[in-house]
Amino acid sequence: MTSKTTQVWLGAAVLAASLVHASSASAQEPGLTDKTIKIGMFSPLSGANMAYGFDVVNAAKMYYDKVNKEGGVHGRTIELVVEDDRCNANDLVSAVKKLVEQDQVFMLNGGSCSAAAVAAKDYVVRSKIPWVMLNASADGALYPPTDYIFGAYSISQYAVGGSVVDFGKQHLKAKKIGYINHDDAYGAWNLEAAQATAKELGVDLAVESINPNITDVTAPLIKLRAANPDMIAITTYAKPAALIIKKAHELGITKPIVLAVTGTANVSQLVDNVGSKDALKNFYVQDVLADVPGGSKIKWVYDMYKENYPDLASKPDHPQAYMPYGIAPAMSVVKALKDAGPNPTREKVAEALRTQKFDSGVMAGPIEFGPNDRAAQESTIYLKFDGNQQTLVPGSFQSRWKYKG
Amino acid sequence: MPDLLELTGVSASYGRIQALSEVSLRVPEGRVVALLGSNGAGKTTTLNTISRLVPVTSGSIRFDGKPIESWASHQVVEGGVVQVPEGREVFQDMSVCENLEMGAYRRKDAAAIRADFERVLNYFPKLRERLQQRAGTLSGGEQQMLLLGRALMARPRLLLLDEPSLGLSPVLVQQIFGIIDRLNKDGLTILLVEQNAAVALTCSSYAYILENGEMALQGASDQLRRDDSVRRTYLGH
Amino acid sequence: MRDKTAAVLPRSEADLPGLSARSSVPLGRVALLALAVATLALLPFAVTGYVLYIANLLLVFVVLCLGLHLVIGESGQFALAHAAFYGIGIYTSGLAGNAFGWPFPLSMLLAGLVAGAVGVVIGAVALRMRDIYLALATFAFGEAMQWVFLNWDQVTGGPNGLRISPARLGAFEILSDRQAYPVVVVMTVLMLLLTILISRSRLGRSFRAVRESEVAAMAMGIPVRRAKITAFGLSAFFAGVAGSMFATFSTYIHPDSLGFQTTILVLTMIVVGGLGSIAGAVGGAIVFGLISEFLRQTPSYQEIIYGLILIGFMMYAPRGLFAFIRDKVGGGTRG
Amino acid sequence: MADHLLQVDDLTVKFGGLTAVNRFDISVQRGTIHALIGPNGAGKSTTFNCISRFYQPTTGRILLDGADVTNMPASTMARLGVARTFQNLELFGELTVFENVMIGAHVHAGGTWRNALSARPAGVVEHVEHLLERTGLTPYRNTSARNLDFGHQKLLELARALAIRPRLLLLDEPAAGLRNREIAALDALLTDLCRREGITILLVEHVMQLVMAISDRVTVLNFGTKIAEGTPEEVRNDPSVIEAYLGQEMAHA
Amino acid sequence: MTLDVAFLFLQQGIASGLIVGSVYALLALAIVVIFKTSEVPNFSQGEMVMAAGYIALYLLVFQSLPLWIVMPATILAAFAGAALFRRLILNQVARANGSPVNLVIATLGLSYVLRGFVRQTGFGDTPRSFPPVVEPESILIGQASVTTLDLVILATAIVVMAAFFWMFKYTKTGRAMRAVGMNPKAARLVGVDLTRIHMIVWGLSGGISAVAALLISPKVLMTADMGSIVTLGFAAAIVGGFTSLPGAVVGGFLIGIIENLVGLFITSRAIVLAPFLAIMLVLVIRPQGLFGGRVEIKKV
Repeated sequence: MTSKTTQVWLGAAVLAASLVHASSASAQEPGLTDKTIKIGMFSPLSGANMAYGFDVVNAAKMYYDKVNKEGGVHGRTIELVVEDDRCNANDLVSAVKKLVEQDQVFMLNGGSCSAAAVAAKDYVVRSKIPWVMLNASADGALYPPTDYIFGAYSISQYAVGGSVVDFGKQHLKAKKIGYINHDDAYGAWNLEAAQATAKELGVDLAVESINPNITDVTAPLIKLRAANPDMIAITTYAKPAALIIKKAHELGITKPIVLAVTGTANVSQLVDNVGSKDALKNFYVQDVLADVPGGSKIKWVYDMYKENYPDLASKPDHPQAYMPYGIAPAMSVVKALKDAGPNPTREKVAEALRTQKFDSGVMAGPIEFGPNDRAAQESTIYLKFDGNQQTLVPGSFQSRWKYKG
Repeated sequence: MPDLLELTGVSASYGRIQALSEVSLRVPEGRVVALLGSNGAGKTTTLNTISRLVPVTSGSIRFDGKPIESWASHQVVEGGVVQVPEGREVFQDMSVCENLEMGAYRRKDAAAIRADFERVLNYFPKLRERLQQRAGTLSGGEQQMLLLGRALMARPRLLLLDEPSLGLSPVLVQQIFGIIDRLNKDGLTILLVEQNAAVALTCSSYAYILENGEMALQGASDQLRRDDSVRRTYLGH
Repeated sequence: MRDKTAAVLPRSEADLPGLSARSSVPLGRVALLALAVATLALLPFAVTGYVLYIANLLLVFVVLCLGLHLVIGESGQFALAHAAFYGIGIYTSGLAGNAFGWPFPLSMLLAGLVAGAVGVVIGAVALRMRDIYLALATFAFGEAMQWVFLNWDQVTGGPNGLRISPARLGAFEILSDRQAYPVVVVMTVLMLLLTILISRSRLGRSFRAVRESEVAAMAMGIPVRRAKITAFGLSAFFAGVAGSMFATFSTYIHPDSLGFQTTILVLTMIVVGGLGSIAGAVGGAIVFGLISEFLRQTPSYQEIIYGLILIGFMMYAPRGLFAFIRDKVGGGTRG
Repeated sequence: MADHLLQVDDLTVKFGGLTAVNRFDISVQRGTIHALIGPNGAGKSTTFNCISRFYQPTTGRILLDGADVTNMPASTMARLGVARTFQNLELFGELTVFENVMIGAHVHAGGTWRNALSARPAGVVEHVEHLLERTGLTPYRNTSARNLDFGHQKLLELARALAIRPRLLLLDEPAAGLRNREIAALDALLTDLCRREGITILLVEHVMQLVMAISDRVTVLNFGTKIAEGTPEEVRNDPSVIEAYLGQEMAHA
Repeated sequence: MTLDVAFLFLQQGIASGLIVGSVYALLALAIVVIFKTSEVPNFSQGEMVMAAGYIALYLLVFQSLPLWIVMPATILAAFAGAALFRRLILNQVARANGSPVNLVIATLGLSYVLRGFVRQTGFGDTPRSFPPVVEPESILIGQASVTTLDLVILATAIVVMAAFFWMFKYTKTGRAMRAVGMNPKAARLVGVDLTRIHMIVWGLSGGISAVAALLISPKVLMTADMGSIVTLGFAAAIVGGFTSLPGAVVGGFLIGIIENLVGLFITSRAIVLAPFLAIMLVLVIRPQGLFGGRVEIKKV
């Protein structure tokens, strides 16, 4: 019967292949040649959450392109392998494993979904591969700090929640804050910091946690109104945020509303969705970019996008709101590769990252890591927004939450 | 007299089970023809192939000279062949009135429908008393009358009657067959499926007996009534 | 539902590879089995850890499919809470390892038993209903369980997810997919054998009897309700074990992956493979799992392609992949 | 008393307002074939379903070998040695002929886990093969039940019921839809089961040829009430029976 | 919680519950009408709502057509799309193997296709809404705060439901639908064309979905995933009995109110859980739902 010979043949081929494989792997640092350096990217490129990652990847890609055009890093061009992680833990892990083991990338630059990204934590640490996240906050993977994982380039969720409370206390003189967050990982992290900050500043928090898919926000708002807070802080995604602001207006709540960066994706659409500028009479948004979207400081990013992706740019909703967040992580990767010298190893790059500090010009604050800190960006600014104009509130506001390891 | 309905060599099957093999029968216009046989002999299947609920594997069905074996069920009804199914196949949660109106589903002649509605209620005065009652709450005999009435509302040329006496008391059976007789006298052609051989043979002019999906016996009804083999089929003599 | 599911099920015993009651087992089937064994055995020597991760995941789905096969395929009960039992399995074995440092074979057993016990309790309530109502009740239970996973912070880590410490046996720790692979394979084979055993046994026959005709089953002395609950419990047990298998190579679990989507994925797998046959359950899991992984490479159109595949299957291969291949290749050799 | 394997006292069944069976009694003597006949809709099947415990009677008592089984669940009846067939065939359609009969043999495989998980419990398979042989189904052993022709399906139901090794066999229209040749074979088989193996049989039947040939005793129901009982000969000549069946006119023909 | 507050919560919970509940009721109606006539729980119902919403959005915002054209056009498009899906796809699935699970999976397939398609257009990312029919002004009813838009939504939903019930009860086609649901065989015997009725039923379900989409998108905002709102329609349908149209409506209002009361009196976190608990409770206590039909004894 032929199947037997086929098996033997198959077995031999398989064995040979695995040997070849093993020898090539041990030669030098994976993903590295004299001319190229291979970087693995992953992010949701499809499905429900593609808005969190698709254009963020595109932004990073165009930045790498620019670096390559300018001669690369120490003479090496950056090669990218991009995988779809579907914003889901199992798929993200399989993307990461494919990049590391199959594509043999030198390092990782990916992740836009926090809960999913945490799933790869142990694997990355065990494999000792430097991993620079994209716009995932993934505080679950950043705390406790590890030697290889770097993230929160847009902002740490802890910073988000804490700073909103700080802003409320310092700028709006609030003694009691109505706080609406999600019942997911994002929500849990920012609430933890908000509570820590509130405790330190002597502020009362009335918390309503809601599901991100909520369709009727009447109940939580009525309860908050009954608690009679001095301001309302919203740390939800854009959709619930719009619903809440609108409903708050309908319910006659006139207290200041502060919307965290998680919900500010598209402020002009927010105005449309809220439906009435009256609802925004006493309204502040938190921001983590160096300027308002499309503002002069970061205009170059949008121009670059139009130049690189003319087809996409002509589609509605593109570039997606989080697009500029892809720049800072790419800068961080390039800088770490530069700092690691002409003969980089994964260890050297991770080393460089651990003490990295630079100003991206895109994000509100500097990108900065420290001995006990793997969250890159913790600064926020606040803008008063009346539906047309955004006016910067002077000063910066900080979370009081500190990792206690 | 021309045949209104003619089945020639009709076979049908459920899955791989042959339900009918090579069944042929003729129903002349204006007559009552009975189709007899014991449980499971294929009587209902025969009606269902005519009503196009069961596909025909071979053979032809002609109605008024036209082949109808490839028609859809609603076309057959529109053509004038209407079945009164066995059992309690009324629209349970509709009123009696609605059930009757459903009978005229394929008709558009509003005035004639109204006239037929009256005609049906004259045939079945019981139904007039219960026009707004839910059909599911009617007694067995009333449901049977409703079924007949519903079929009449379609203005059939050929009525396929499936076991109208099933589960009815003798008085009711007599009533139903009285109505069948009247309908026939009024010019309606009827193919009658029955287990109750006596009544069926009384009110029909010609009869077929099915056994195991095959035509076993046929003949004029009054002849069959005297035939010993019929007696044997029903009493085991 | 007026059309009984039973009507779509292919002949069961003759469909099991190597289990045909006929004495002459077709050569092609032996070859296929040999190829499967060889592939499983040689895989770790041939491929990267990534492929092994995919293999591990697929095998977990194979066991999930076997479990759903027992309740839907064998006993004809439309239960839609599989992801919940899977989740119970993951959390149970994860916690047994994390908190008590149990050796993994023990936590696997525990995971199966806990899930199975919950299954029996839920089954006892839900199986008072049939068809669509059973499906909807179990669906609601599944959603409620996902909420529990998300909100019972002290136990499940809630929205932060749960880090699962490496599975251990004495001093040996499973730290990679390569190390986990043999365990996963052995468990899959064990569960497959258990399924075959159940299916061929009196128990399996009573499940199928209930599926085909409850009244006849009753007349044959089969306590129908108990049979249904047993099938439900076994199915949950399988899902629990699948969860514990997942916990051997995965380091993290988040409630997001334990929703209705996962149940539907498993259901789709067994329907696409061919409802009612073990081969269909196994094949459906592998084929559909691979399709899903390959689709990851074509991000922008994958939802559309995925949807079209489902519709296409239902239009042109309604009895599943294997029946389709058999019809096309075998040219109707079966009588 | 003791020679009555089955005794039904004062059985009444009401569905909603309809009285399907009214104060019905029947006693089936051990080792006999007893037929229950009557025109369509007479209440035979309802009575039958009460005895096999699929319907709950409104009032009345059912005794099996002297023991009250009026409130037994249907699935327990098999264990008590009562097997039944169905009027409209309730086979396990997708399962093979062999499996169908194996399921009938379930009650004899014992309750242990080992037996539950064993594919071929000792002794049972032989018995099943024997039954297949006896009903002439051996050639179709691995065919799905739904792919059999009607006659074989009927036989399969019978074989499946016999696998229970019943004391009392309840047959709901076993001859319906059978060809003459098949009815003759059934006749022989049932007679053999009763005379040689001592299985008591209660059958509901329309095919009089069979009823008259094999029954020891016949009970006639019409409109839910017993109208006659006796030997086949007595019943056949009972005017009320003839009227019920053939109608008034033909009764006098 | 003081008694005053509790009373306020109660009023607001019922008012808001009735308003969202009216939309859930519409969705439940769309689900039940299909289930009643073909015994298929339509898993693509949510995506039908979503797709209709995006058609309206496209016409209104991107083609700048006036509302009085957009509304009928959207409803018509949804009607046609759903009817065609039934005719071209499901008919073939039913012919190939009429098992309900196959039909269900085919509808699941449609849901993926529709979602993928909307994302492909680029509209699916940012939550959007189109201008509401009326400017929402706040009104107090008792102590409960609602808006003019809310009242318009409630009124429209009630009018649509009434029209639907009228059609179901008094028109020939409506009667045929009921007939098919009660007894498909008898329906065929009086000459009902099943294929046509199924198409119309799906079309109607699509049309109702479109109305629901037009009503709710100003309230819940549109994303490619907004179809998940139909889960609440399913919950409403189940609570009502799944085969009962009045049940669907009552179920819708109940779910809306329960959701709000749970949110107000227990915790906002449990809002999403409330419908499922309601389902389980109803099914355990009264398996056929509040308005479900009798459970028939199988004849042997």
